[in-house]
Amino acid sequence: MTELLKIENLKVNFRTFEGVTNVLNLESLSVAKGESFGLVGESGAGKTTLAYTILKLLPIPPAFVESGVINFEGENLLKKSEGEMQKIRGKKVSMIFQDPMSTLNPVFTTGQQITRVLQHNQGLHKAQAKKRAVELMNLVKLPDPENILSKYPHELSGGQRQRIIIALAFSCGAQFLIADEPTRNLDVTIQAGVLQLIAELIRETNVTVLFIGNNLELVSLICDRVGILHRGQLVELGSIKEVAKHPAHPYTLTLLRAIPKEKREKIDLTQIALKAEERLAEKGCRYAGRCLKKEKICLEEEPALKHIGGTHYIACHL
Amino acid sequence: MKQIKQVMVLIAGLLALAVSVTACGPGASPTPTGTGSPTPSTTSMPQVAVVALLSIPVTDWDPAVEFSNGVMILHNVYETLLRYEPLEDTFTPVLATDYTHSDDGLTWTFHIRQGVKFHDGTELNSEAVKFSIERTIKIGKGAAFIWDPVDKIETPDKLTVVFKLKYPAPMDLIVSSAYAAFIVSPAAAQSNPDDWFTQGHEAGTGPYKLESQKMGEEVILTKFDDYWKGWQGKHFDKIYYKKVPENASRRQMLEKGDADWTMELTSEDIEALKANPNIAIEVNSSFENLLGFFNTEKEPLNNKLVRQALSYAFPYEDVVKYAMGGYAEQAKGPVPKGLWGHGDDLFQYNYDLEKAKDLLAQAGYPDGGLKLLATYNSGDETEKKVCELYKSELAKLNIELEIRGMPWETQWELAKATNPDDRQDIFFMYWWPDVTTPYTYLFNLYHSQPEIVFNFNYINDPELDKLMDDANLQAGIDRAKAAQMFVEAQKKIVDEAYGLFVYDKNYVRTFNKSLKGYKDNPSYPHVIFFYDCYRE
Amino acid sequence: MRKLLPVETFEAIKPRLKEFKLTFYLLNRNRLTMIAVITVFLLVLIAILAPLIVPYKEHVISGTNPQEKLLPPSQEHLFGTDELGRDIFSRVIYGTRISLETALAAVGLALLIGVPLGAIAGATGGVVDEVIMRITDIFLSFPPLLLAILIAAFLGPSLTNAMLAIAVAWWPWYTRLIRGQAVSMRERQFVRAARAIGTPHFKIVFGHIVPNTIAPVIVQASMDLGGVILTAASLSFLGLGAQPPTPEWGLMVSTSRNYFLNAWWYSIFPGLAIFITVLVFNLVGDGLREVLDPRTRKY
Amino acid sequence: MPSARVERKPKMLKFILKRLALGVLVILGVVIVTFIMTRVVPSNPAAQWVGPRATPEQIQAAKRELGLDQPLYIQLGIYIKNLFTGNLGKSLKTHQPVIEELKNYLPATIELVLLSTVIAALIGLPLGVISAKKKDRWLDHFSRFFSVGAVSLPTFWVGLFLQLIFYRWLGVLPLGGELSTNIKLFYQVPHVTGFLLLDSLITGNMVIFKDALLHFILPGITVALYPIGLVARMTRSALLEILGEDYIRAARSYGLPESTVLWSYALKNSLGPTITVLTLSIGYTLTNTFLIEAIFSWPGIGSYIATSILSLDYPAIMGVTIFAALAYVVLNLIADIIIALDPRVRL
Repeated sequence: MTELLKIENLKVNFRTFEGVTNVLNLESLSVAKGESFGLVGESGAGKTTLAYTILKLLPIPPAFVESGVINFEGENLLKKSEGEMQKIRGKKVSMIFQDPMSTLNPVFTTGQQITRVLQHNQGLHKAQAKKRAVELMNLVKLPDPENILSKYPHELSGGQRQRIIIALAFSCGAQFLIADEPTRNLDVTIQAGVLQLIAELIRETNVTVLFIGNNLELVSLICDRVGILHRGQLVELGSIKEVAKHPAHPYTLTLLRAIPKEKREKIDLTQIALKAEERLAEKGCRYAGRCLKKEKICLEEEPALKHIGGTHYIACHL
Repeated sequence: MKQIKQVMVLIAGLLALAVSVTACGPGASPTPTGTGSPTPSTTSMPQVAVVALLSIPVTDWDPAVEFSNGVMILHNVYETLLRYEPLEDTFTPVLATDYTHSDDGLTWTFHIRQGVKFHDGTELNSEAVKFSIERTIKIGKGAAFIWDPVDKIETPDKLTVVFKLKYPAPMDLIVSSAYAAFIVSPAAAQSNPDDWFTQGHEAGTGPYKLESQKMGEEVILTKFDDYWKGWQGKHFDKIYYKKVPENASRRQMLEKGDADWTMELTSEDIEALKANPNIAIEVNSSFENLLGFFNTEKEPLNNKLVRQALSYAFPYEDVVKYAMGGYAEQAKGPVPKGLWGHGDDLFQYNYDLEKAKDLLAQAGYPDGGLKLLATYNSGDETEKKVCELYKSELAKLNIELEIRGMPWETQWELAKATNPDDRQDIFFMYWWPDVTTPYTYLFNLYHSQPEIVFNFNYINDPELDKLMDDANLQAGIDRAKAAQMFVEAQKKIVDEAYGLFVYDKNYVRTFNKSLKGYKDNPSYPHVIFFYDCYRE
Repeated sequence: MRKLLPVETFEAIKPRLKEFKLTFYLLNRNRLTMIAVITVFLLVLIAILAPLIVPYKEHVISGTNPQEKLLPPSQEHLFGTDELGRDIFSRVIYGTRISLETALAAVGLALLIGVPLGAIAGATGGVVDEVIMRITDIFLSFPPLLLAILIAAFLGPSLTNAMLAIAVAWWPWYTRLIRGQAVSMRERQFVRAARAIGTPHFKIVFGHIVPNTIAPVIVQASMDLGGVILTAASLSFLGLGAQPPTPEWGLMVSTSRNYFLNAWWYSIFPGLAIFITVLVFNLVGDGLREVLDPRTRKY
Repeated sequence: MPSARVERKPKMLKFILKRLALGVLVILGVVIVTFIMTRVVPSNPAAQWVGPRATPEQIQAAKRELGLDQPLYIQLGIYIKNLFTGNLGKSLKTHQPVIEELKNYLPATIELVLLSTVIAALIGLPLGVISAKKKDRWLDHFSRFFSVGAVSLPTFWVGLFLQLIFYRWLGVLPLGGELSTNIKLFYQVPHVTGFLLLDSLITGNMVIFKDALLHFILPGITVALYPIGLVARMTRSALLEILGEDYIRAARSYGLPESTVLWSYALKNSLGPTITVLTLSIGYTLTNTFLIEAIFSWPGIGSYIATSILSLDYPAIMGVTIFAALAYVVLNLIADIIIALDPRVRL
């Protein structure tokens, strides 16, 4: 297996009024070609930041990359110029965004938006692009493509829009897809359909996926391997089986319990919620503040990822 | 990429246009007038004179109504029976060839010139004269009041007009008035609606007729081929009057040769223009003076001593020197120098702060402590300077002068307020003659009135009234005697210090040296009789 | 043209020290805005200290010195002298005070009219609201400068009247702004509570609603200062504002028109003073708007 | 699902009609407010009508002639009634019907205002885009300084110095007026629409067009300054808002080039507010001409109203005010319609 994406020592910070805050601190993470890798964590954990960092779409300022390497096909994306990135975005790496409501430009019809991307990325003529757009609509199982393509985003439902966004992500044959909680803002009733569509498309196109979610169960439907992200750090990493069946990190345990469907224990939501005022500790484990099992060492030393068997890693002193 | 290109092309095109247009600018646009080159007709260049005016060219095109600077133009389009030459005290016959009057001054007979044509082609006769004057009286606007002495007008024959008067009056001066004495074509007036003139039409006998105009902006006159004096010799073919409200713009136009004649430049501008070899500067006396009026119905200026003190506190020399650039003379009484009835021996207050202090102490204000309000016509730079200089002197007497530049209308209404305490304390105003007689100054400004019009001293002195009225009646009979009587009246006004007699103004004429034949006539303020002018 | 901040902008603005600090921090990000902020403080300082720092104090009140008229800039007269020999530097410096005073007074008065009307309209609703807001609409359909010119002309020219005129042209903006706030405030808990315990309407409006809605209006008003200063200068330029010999900038530019061909310094310094003052106020206003508007606010 | 766009049309019409009705009401309010303002001021229109040095008898006669002896509400009623027939009364000073004077002066001003607005859009828009793109960088500082500066400049002062530089020192541009004297006197100036530049262009009279264009440059720039700044500021702030939107990030993620993102994706979104501001700024520009037309001897409504106000010529003042308010209301309506045409806004 070759590594398509390899991240090393990546540190992304935000400069704010209160000072510099670290939002992403990844020692090492790699995604192999053809693999579907899931990234799970609560909101604010830095999942979307990672996605934007890979595509170099971070708002700078206030964000800035302190250090690190993101190798894609062996080339460091962080060293690429804006022009070079334009050749990568959409064509090699594409992304599905979480909010279908705000991802499409409200003043162009969906058709205009798709054909423009096609014309630019694949050098198609207008007519060709239109034809291809219709095909894409069929691909994402949207009925009556011509009608949909002539509409403005606000005239479509959330599910329809998300399907168009998916179509856009798959439109130019990217080898690497970042799906950022693609079903998060959809009605529960249509979540399944959209998810199924994504899963099918992934299978058909054999694309490498970085799938972001806040729900381990959901992620496990698509992914082979999963990483648990907590406050910018990977706390657990392993195959779906390993992590879902044998969660080792206390945070993962909490996350699993937080899935309402399971209803195994009473959930203490206050434990999950990350308070804005909560400051990162100067040292020690970032989870220590909320960890029910913390010990003295947790407050003093930052744990590193350690191998606990198979492909399973956790970052915990215990 | 496409969009950015489009925008760039657009901007580039715009810039190119601007550059190309400016690049060929100097040749095309500000060419010296009249002498200039690029015109379609190549045979003989029409001679054009350009006048840059301060305000709108003609306020009301009806010659019976116009009572402002529009007469500058109307005097080239219309004519009066006589033209007065005040400096020689003679009359030039215009539409009338000669005239006589009875000894009692009640009957005046004018003989009308033969063969004069109106611009509409009809001929001038005594009926036309009668019609014009009666029309003016009937409309009753503007300066129509000058005809007040007229009882009736008779036309014994086609070329004779007889005025029968209610009381003796100098009809020769009245018919040569700068305002409301124009003769119009009855045919044109009768065959058109009442506001035909006002709408911008004319039917006069003058050397020039109206070619075109943009109301309120500009007027183009062109020569009237059938003018009774004929067109031998050098004359202008067209006159172009244009409103240019900014002083600086008028000066710059004159300097660049874009204007031939302009008015009302500041003394600083005139000083600067002296160095320009292409510009002629002529200083002429005028009948316009600046007067200050004390509110004699209100504390503290109802006190003669205070009024005299304020008269002594006025910096006459500084005002003449710095506000007028020396183009004026301290006034002696209200009737300006050069006009008959001017009192050369009248007492003159001089700038003397010590004396002013003494008088104030006598009046009961040893430490000053007064607060006064002076108003002037806003936008008048000279009046403004006068007020500021005065304020600075009064401050030395511990008198606080508030200065308020007001639009004429509001200033006027303030002066007419029913309660004297609401009115201003000092009112600054220019006066110039309608009919060239001292009575226009004395009657309007110092005579008691049933309603306040221009008597901003609010004096009600029957004795003074009688002095003036008697003098006026005498004017229709014996002008020399009348002049004496007018001086007597002024003595009293000066002694009472009813107001400030600031200065008699000089008209400084600035014009292109190539403009010849121009002669100033103070009875016709700012009028250029273009028939007499030519370019050399 | 003014773009009013959206109402929700101000939900966050509470007069807390931290907010001030945060706002300052955000402003500080833009160097140009920061320079403007410093200049504004400097101008205020000049205005306060004007009587102490002008070299020719008599020239700002009544004194004249015509012998030295229209002298070019020199060591004695940094900005030269005017048509009556007065020191232009002294007059321009003192003019800062006049401009700032006039602008503050005009905006203050506009607030005094606009805020109660808007609060009453918003808090009362119904016919009262309709009537007040339709009147506001009428005043809003005059171009502000035209309205100010008209009123100044009708009241008669003076600095006080110019100030009144500007206030009359400006109040409807504040009425509209505060009404929007008051409407949302009307259904808030504490207002309902106050109403429930029988607090008189008057007291609810001025005791509860006005204090809780005033902050955004004050911010808006401070953004308007630049425009108000320019309007005041324009009125004076037309002869409808300050009266001579008041050292008001617009009046000085207006007068200088007659002399600027011979004395460029007479026009340039008061004109620059207007420009710089209005510019820095506008820059600060722009910066504030950007920082306070949640749509463009970025930490 | 029926197309939403078909549905919008009747709603749009209803919206416009409602706004029109409101506009008429507002104009009526403006008329009443102005009328009352003009009448409570101490002054004497009758005396103005007759002219200076009038006798009391003349003034009395004028009072009757002008209907000033009637009670105020009757005068107002008559005024409003006349208004509907397009009769705005006669100027107290020139005795001309005010409506004729407006017709006489308006074209020059409208031409000046509209053309300056076009210039403002052409310069202000790119300026704002660059500024937003380079936020907090030196190009942004420069552009912001320029655009905020443009709205902070006393236009009357700028006009004076432009004349000084381009007429007096460089001698490349005329001082003022619409046309040169020679052109006025010896050429047949076309009169089709009343707009000089347009007329000379459609009649193909390039000599006059060039001359008119030269005369337009200085007043045009002076008048355009304010809207340039306004458009640039508005474009900048609208773009800043939009550049932070998800769909911009998404567009970039699809690999679209920055120029397309900025000039097409973002700009089209910011066009709504920018055009609105541009439309409304016409109202401001109109009043700005009051200050500068006199400086440039521009034969428009601005210098007319300035002199009318200073001489308290009430019918003229009311005429211009009503026109300005009307223009304002109509422009507002246009701005609202533009916003309503935005596909995002559903009426």
